[in-house]
Amino acid sequence: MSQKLIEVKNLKKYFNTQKGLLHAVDNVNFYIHKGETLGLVGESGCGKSTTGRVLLRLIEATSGEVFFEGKDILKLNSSEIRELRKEMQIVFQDPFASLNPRLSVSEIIAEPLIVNKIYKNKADMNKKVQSLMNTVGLAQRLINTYPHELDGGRRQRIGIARALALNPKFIVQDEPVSALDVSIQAQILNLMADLQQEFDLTYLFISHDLSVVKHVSSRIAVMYLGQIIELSDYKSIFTDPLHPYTQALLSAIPIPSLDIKREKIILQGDVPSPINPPDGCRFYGRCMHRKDTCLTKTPELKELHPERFVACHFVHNLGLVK
Amino acid sequence: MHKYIFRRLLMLIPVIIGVTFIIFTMMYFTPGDPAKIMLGESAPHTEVAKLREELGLNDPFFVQFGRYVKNAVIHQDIGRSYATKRPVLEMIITRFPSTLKLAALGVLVAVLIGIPTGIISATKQYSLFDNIAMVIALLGVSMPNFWQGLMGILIFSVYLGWLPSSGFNTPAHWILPALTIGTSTAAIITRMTRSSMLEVIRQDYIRTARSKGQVESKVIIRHALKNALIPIITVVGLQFGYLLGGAVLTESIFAVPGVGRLMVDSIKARDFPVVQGGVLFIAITFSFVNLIVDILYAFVDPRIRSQYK
Amino acid sequence: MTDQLNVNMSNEDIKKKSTKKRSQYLEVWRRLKQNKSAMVGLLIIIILILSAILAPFIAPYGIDDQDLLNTLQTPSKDHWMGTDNFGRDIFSRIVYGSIISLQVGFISVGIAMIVGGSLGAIAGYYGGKLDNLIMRMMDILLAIPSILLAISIVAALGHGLKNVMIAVGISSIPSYARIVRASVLTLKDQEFVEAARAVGTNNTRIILKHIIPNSMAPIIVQATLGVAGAILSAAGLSFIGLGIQLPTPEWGAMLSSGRQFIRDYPHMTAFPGLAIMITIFGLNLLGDGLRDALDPRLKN
Amino acid sequence: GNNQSAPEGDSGPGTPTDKKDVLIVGQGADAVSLDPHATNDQPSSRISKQIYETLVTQNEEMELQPALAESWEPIDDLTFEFKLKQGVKFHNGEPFTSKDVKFTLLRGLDSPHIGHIVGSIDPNSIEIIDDYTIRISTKDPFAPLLAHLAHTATAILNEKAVTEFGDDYGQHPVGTGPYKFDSWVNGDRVELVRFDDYHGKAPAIGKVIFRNIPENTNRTIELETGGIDIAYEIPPTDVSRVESNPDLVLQRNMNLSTTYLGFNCNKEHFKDVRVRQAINYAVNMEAIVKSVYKGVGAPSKGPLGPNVWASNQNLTPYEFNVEKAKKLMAEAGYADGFKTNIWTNDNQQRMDIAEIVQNQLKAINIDAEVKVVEWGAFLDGTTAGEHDIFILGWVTVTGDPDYGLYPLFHSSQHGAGGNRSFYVNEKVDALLDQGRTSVDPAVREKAYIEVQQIIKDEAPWVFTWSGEDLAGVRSNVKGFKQHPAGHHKVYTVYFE
Amino acid sequence: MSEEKKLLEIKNLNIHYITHEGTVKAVNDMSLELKKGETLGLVGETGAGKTTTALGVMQLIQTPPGKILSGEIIYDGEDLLKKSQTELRKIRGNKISMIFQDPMTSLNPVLTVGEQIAEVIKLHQNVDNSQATEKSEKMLETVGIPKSRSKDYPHQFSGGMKQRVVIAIALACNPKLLIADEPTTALDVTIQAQVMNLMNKLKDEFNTSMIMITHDLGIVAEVCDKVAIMYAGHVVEYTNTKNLFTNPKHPYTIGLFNSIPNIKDDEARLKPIKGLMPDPTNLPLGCPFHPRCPKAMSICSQQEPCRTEIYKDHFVNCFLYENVDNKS
Ligand SMILES: Nc1ncnc2c1ncn2[C@@H]1O[C@H](COP(=O)(O)OP(=O)(O)OP(=O)(O)O)[C@@H](O)[C@H]1O
Ligand SMILES: Nc1ncnc2c1ncn2[C@@H]1O[C@H](COP(=O)(O)OP(=O)(O)OP(=O)(O)O)[C@@H](O)[C@H]1O
Ligand SMILES: [Mg+2]
Ligand SMILES: [Mg+2]
Repeated sequence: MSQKLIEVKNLKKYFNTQKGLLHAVDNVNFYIHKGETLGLVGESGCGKSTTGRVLLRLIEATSGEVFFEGKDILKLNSSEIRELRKEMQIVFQDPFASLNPRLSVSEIIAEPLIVNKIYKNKADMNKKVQSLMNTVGLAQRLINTYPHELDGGRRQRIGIARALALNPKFIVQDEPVSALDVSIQAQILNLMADLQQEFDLTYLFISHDLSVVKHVSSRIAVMYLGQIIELSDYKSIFTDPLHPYTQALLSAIPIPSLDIKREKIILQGDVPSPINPPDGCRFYGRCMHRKDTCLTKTPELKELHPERFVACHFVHNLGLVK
Repeated sequence: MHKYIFRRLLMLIPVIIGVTFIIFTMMYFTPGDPAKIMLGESAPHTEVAKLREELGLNDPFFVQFGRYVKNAVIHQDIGRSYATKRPVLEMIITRFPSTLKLAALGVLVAVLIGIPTGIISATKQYSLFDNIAMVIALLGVSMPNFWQGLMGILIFSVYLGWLPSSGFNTPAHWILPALTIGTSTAAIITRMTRSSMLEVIRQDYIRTARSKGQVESKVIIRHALKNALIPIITVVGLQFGYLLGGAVLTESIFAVPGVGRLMVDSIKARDFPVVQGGVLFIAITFSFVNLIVDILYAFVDPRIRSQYK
Repeated sequence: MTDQLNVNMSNEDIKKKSTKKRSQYLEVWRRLKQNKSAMVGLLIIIILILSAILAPFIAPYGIDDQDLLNTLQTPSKDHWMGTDNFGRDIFSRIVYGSIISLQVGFISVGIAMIVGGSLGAIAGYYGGKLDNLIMRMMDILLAIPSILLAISIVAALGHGLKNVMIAVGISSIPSYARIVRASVLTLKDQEFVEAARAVGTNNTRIILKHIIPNSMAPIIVQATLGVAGAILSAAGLSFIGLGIQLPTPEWGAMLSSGRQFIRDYPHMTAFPGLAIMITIFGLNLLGDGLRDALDPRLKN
Repeated sequence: GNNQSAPEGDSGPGTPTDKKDVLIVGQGADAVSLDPHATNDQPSSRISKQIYETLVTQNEEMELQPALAESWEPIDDLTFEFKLKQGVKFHNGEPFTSKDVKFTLLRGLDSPHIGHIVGSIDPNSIEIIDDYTIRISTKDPFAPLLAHLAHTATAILNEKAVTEFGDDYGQHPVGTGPYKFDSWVNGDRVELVRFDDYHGKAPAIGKVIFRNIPENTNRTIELETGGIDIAYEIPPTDVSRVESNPDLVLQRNMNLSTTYLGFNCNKEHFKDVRVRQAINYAVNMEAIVKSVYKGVGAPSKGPLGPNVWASNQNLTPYEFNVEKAKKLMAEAGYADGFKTNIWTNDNQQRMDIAEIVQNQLKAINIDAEVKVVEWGAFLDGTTAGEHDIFILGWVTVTGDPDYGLYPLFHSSQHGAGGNRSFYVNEKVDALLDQGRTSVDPAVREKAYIEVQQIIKDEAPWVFTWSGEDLAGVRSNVKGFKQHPAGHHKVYTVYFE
Repeated sequence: MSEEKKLLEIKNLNIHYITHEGTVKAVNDMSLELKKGETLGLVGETGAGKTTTALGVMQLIQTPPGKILSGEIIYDGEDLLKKSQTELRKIRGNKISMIFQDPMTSLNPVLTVGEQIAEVIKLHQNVDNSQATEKSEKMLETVGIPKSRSKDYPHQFSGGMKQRVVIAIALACNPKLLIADEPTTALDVTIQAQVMNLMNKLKDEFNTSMIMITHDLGIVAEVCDKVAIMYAGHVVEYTNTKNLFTNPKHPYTIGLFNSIPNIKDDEARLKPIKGLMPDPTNLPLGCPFHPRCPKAMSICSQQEPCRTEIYKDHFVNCFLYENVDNKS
């Protein structure tokens, strides 16, 4: 468990927009152990997907380093990236938008095999497609159907089969279940857990649904406005959140149970714009513990205990840490 | 907003340069010698050569182009017509009012017919009115303009004697050409209005308006129409822009002294300076119309307004 | 391991679906079939195409059977649409003319679609400077009056079907470039394109296999309407004397040569005019129907 | 300035007019320039004719008459002396003197546009004797000089006005004619008003408007509806309509124009006179003219129109005889015909002719492709001799056979000069030279009659059509008479 | 349940969408009731018919393709289905208001938020323009937006603020009944908490009854007094919130609870409901849930179960309970 498959250092991704420089990912550091699932949660637009995409070099980082099995993949040239694609894959949020509506199920799953010229003959390839469909629980009969004829759960299975086609070691799961109904969501989550076991996969699991993230992850990173503000094993985040934002986030989740009556932390205000964000703590405007220092000094993500990271100036002072 | 307009105008420069160069090249390499055309079938070689010399047509391509650009930039002079010897700018400017009037009236007619028809068609989708309106609109698009114009003259000038058949100097003269242009443009506008309205009335905020208890007519006018206006403005602008380039066929049928006919005549006569100036003028008016359309967008849609700042 | 149960579940459901239509195009076709006016349009076009193909069997006379003794006859049993100023049978010429007009329409649209479409796809997909360059070029092309373009082409290459098609085709390149570019712009940020890139697909394949097929809807619509426009443009060119080679029975040319007789022998313009109108009417009906059928939002 | 005129006759039908003092003339194109030296197009000349005067003039019967020159006499083979009319004023108030004549001719000689009209004059020999006497010499003997001086292109300008307006003179014409220029709405109309100091008979109508109505059908309609008083160039299809309308009068006059089908004698097939003759036999020109021109004008009998002086109307035409044609083709070795092309510009009648000729040539196995070529390219191509057969027209404006034959058949005029059939015949050249240089009308006439016979026999052309001018006139318009050269006087017109 | 005055009573409501693809039976034989001040949760997965029910009450079903086939919607003693459009317009936005699912698209992008709130006030209250503007500004402040922003356009607001504007519109005329169609689904958790908090406050303040449509059982637990669970157009279980959470009865309801990852305890695997939602145009015969039901019996595929009251105020549509004695 201790071997780091991915290590991200000072990763930045800024977008040039009409209104200014958008700090989508701003100095992010984390690593993922081989075989584990790192959950990444945060509110809409905080930079989760961007992080995932930069990791796969689907978009180019502004600066920083991403090590995959020890080599910095941000320095690879385009043919090396192509090789990398076999190792790292992604499953997208929207099972409808992520499948080309003009291609049939088998064509979609075969695409990675074709473009990477994995098989010389068609029969072998078809066999592989069939076995992939079996793996993700898609009936053979669907081989010639088109995405729009299928429901969301099956579509997401196609996306997963496509990601598995090249036998990757690492898969970014970008909100793979948030478009699905709860009953289907559970099916897909179970499938992904099974695949992880079977193929020894490592996941970066992106979601804004904390209960889902908690269910699948070994460790969880909480993002706010382009930065990771807390990172820890899944238990401590829930039992013992340190960052004021994490606390608010957790308290805000509606829990489907009548027993637990919690005091909710209702934050004031909205998530500020990521365009030219001010110095200092980005949570400042909504934080109930804010102090003047927070306005000027950006808190670093510090390792309080082993594997327990938080970015807040006042974790100790607030008595938040036991 | 000012900045935005300024930036847009700045973007005109490469287009103008490109247009100038391309037209120049095209005219240069298109067969047909302006001197020969001007002198006609009876001109002796010597005279043709003399005229070519006079017009500077014997110079190499880049010398001619350079001279043109130099005069245009330094002396703000885009030359004189080979044929009439008039300043090109003056020729275009005297022709422009008719073209502008024709375009504006045509578009006005089109808008007055097209938008209400489109709205009713959309709100009563698949009704009898909708079907009839669509058939008429389609016929409007399908009818060749010049045919429609000739028919109009025959009916309204010759048989009924209500309207003059050609010329463009009194309001009575404007009616037929404006209708000719207007009806075919109306068809396009009707169709655009209809599909744009259809799209808008399916939007959630229309449902919101209804859920407030708003009456249907107000839902359509106040909530739907303004949102549907953007694509409508776009086609209106586009059509207006095209028409400002001169509706050649309509102009020649109704003997309207417009830019379109000037262009065709000049092209046929290889009157390079006029063609060159005319195309530039058209390109610039077109860009201005586009700019106005974009500014109108901003008036209609606050989202676009905020982008221009 | 996985929830095999799901797979077996609602089998009937899937069977029903998979025995149903396979591709989206069939789906579109099904929707189109329900649109009566589109079907009328399609029928018109089919009849035209058939009459174009079968012209030698349908037309009672040849295209250039002159009879200077029987000029300008009004419609009769022998000449359903009368004869023209050379005594030729107008009906036969219209039947033969459908080949020409359809050819003008389809080929010039084809030219515009291929050239404009490729330019638009490249501009939209690669963006940046290339996009700017291509689109400014399109602006310039748009600024050049199509008549100038036509005259230049006709003057340089001569009169004739081919050159009219080139002229009309070139002048409508910008509109295709714009449409394709717009739809490529929306498509290229779609997740399925990103997914293709994620599995290592190169740009050419992405454009050809993933983007172009998905941007067909607006192109098809524009093309059907464009065919109509092209036929009208060609007719307009004939009107200012830049038409097709004589004695080719192009409808626009027939219309414009009948113009001098419009007061005494309106049948000479009425029939070709009507032919143009019906064709364009049909194409527009079809185009509108396709627009509705291809746009899932308008479906209900 | 067009606003005040609008209610007077231009606002469409139904406008009451008490006393009509505006004459509106519709023609098919706008004038290009009213500087006679800057252009040579018919619409411009038609307007210039009312503004300017020439030294001599030709009446509607093509007889020479005094105009600004009261009298003239030949001094020698090369020189004429003109006595000028006194007390003539230009529109700008300047008096007319021989200085203006010299200035005008020199300026004209400089202009490429009218070289073919004034080219024969020797610029160094224009001699001012006194204010009202001037001598003009040609470089070589040039018999048709007087006819050329009657051409509107030699209208007399005023030096002061020309220098004053410079490049813009074309829009500010100043002449000595009965009407002076008032305003010009480009592309639409030119307006003229009566010149009160005119030295001749003052015109009856105060204002003349020349309107540009490009569509033929429309001109007739405008005439019918009263929008215009005179319509030039009534199309053949409207002849009966105008004739049968009691409000209108159709004036028909043969003019000086001819339309012809020419062979490019440089081309393989057409080097052989038998082929040219065969085509002459194979084409039923009679029928073509009837079908295309609907009885307007007449089939041509020879290269010159009937009202050109010394026109040979006694040539026996080639009859329509396909058998004979076939025989000639066979003799020439083309029994199986050949492929060729017919060039025409986009003039409707010429295209029609081409279409029928193409059809008729099938009978002798000639497969002709009709090439409708845009005017500019047509001139280029035919100058360069790219064509096989072509259709074109010619107007012998001066009414002198020299003008109607020399450019078209003299071997020095190949290509641009007018001889687009690239016809060469030494005998013809010699006779044409003789006709041009001899001052004896009898000698000239004989030469021209002979030339026409040779041309007919050698058949570089298929003679096609002699033109006729059709003007529609509202019946209250009197005093209008068409001029064979096309520039009709309107200052003699009055309303009844 | 019947002692207090009922504000709304839906009886045997059937709504279908008739399309080219087939007929969607979106709402089938639905009966529900709501008392003053009460909040009813309407829970179900996508396509269960929640929005259709709400639009049915508002009489805003798009026709065609939608059609209310039969049933009664009794509001304040009067059947809405029998009312004319003019009468309905007086009720809509005034006595019954609706908050739509997606705040991003529910506001008209070209009108200022102030105008949009003022519109509903002008429609139902006898006020002039300036009073309406004043009231709309007050309403904005009530939902926590400074009144200075009333001249702004929707695109200038964040998602949470837009939803608050929508709430302001809905509450502007103190409606007696508020229908909230997944009012927070499009929002982030922390923002959702803000909005829910606000809604609860306002509901208490105005003493409004509410139908809360959601697929989130967590929200139900927080705000609802009673709940109707919908599946494929049918209400399958209908009871108060306490019963639902402590003693769910219908196999679908139970399956739903099992599918949700539990934030409290760890579990290795979820226990999803097998299979998928049926094709809405082609619902299975019998109980619509039977193909997915782990306890399906042969009767389930033949007959539709009736509503059975297994305890007081606890209704289930399932054959498992049909023969159980009501009292037990
Ligand atoms: N291509 C782009 N150009 C400009 N800005 C972008 C681009 N992609 C993303 N952004 C911006 O970057 C920020 C982070 O976006 P990202 O998609 O990573 O967020 P996210 O956490 O995945 O949000 P969500 O939960 O909504 O998916 C957002 O503000 C977004 O608007
Ligand atoms: N305008 C319509 N035309 C045709 N079918 C419709 C229409 N609106 C809804 N439906 C169908 O009616 C059924 C119920 O839809 P409804 O919108 O009420 O579901 P819902 O429970 O609100 O779902 P969601 O959670 O997705 O909002 C669905 O099968 C839907 O496809
Ligand atoms: Mg995301
Ligand atoms: Mg819904």
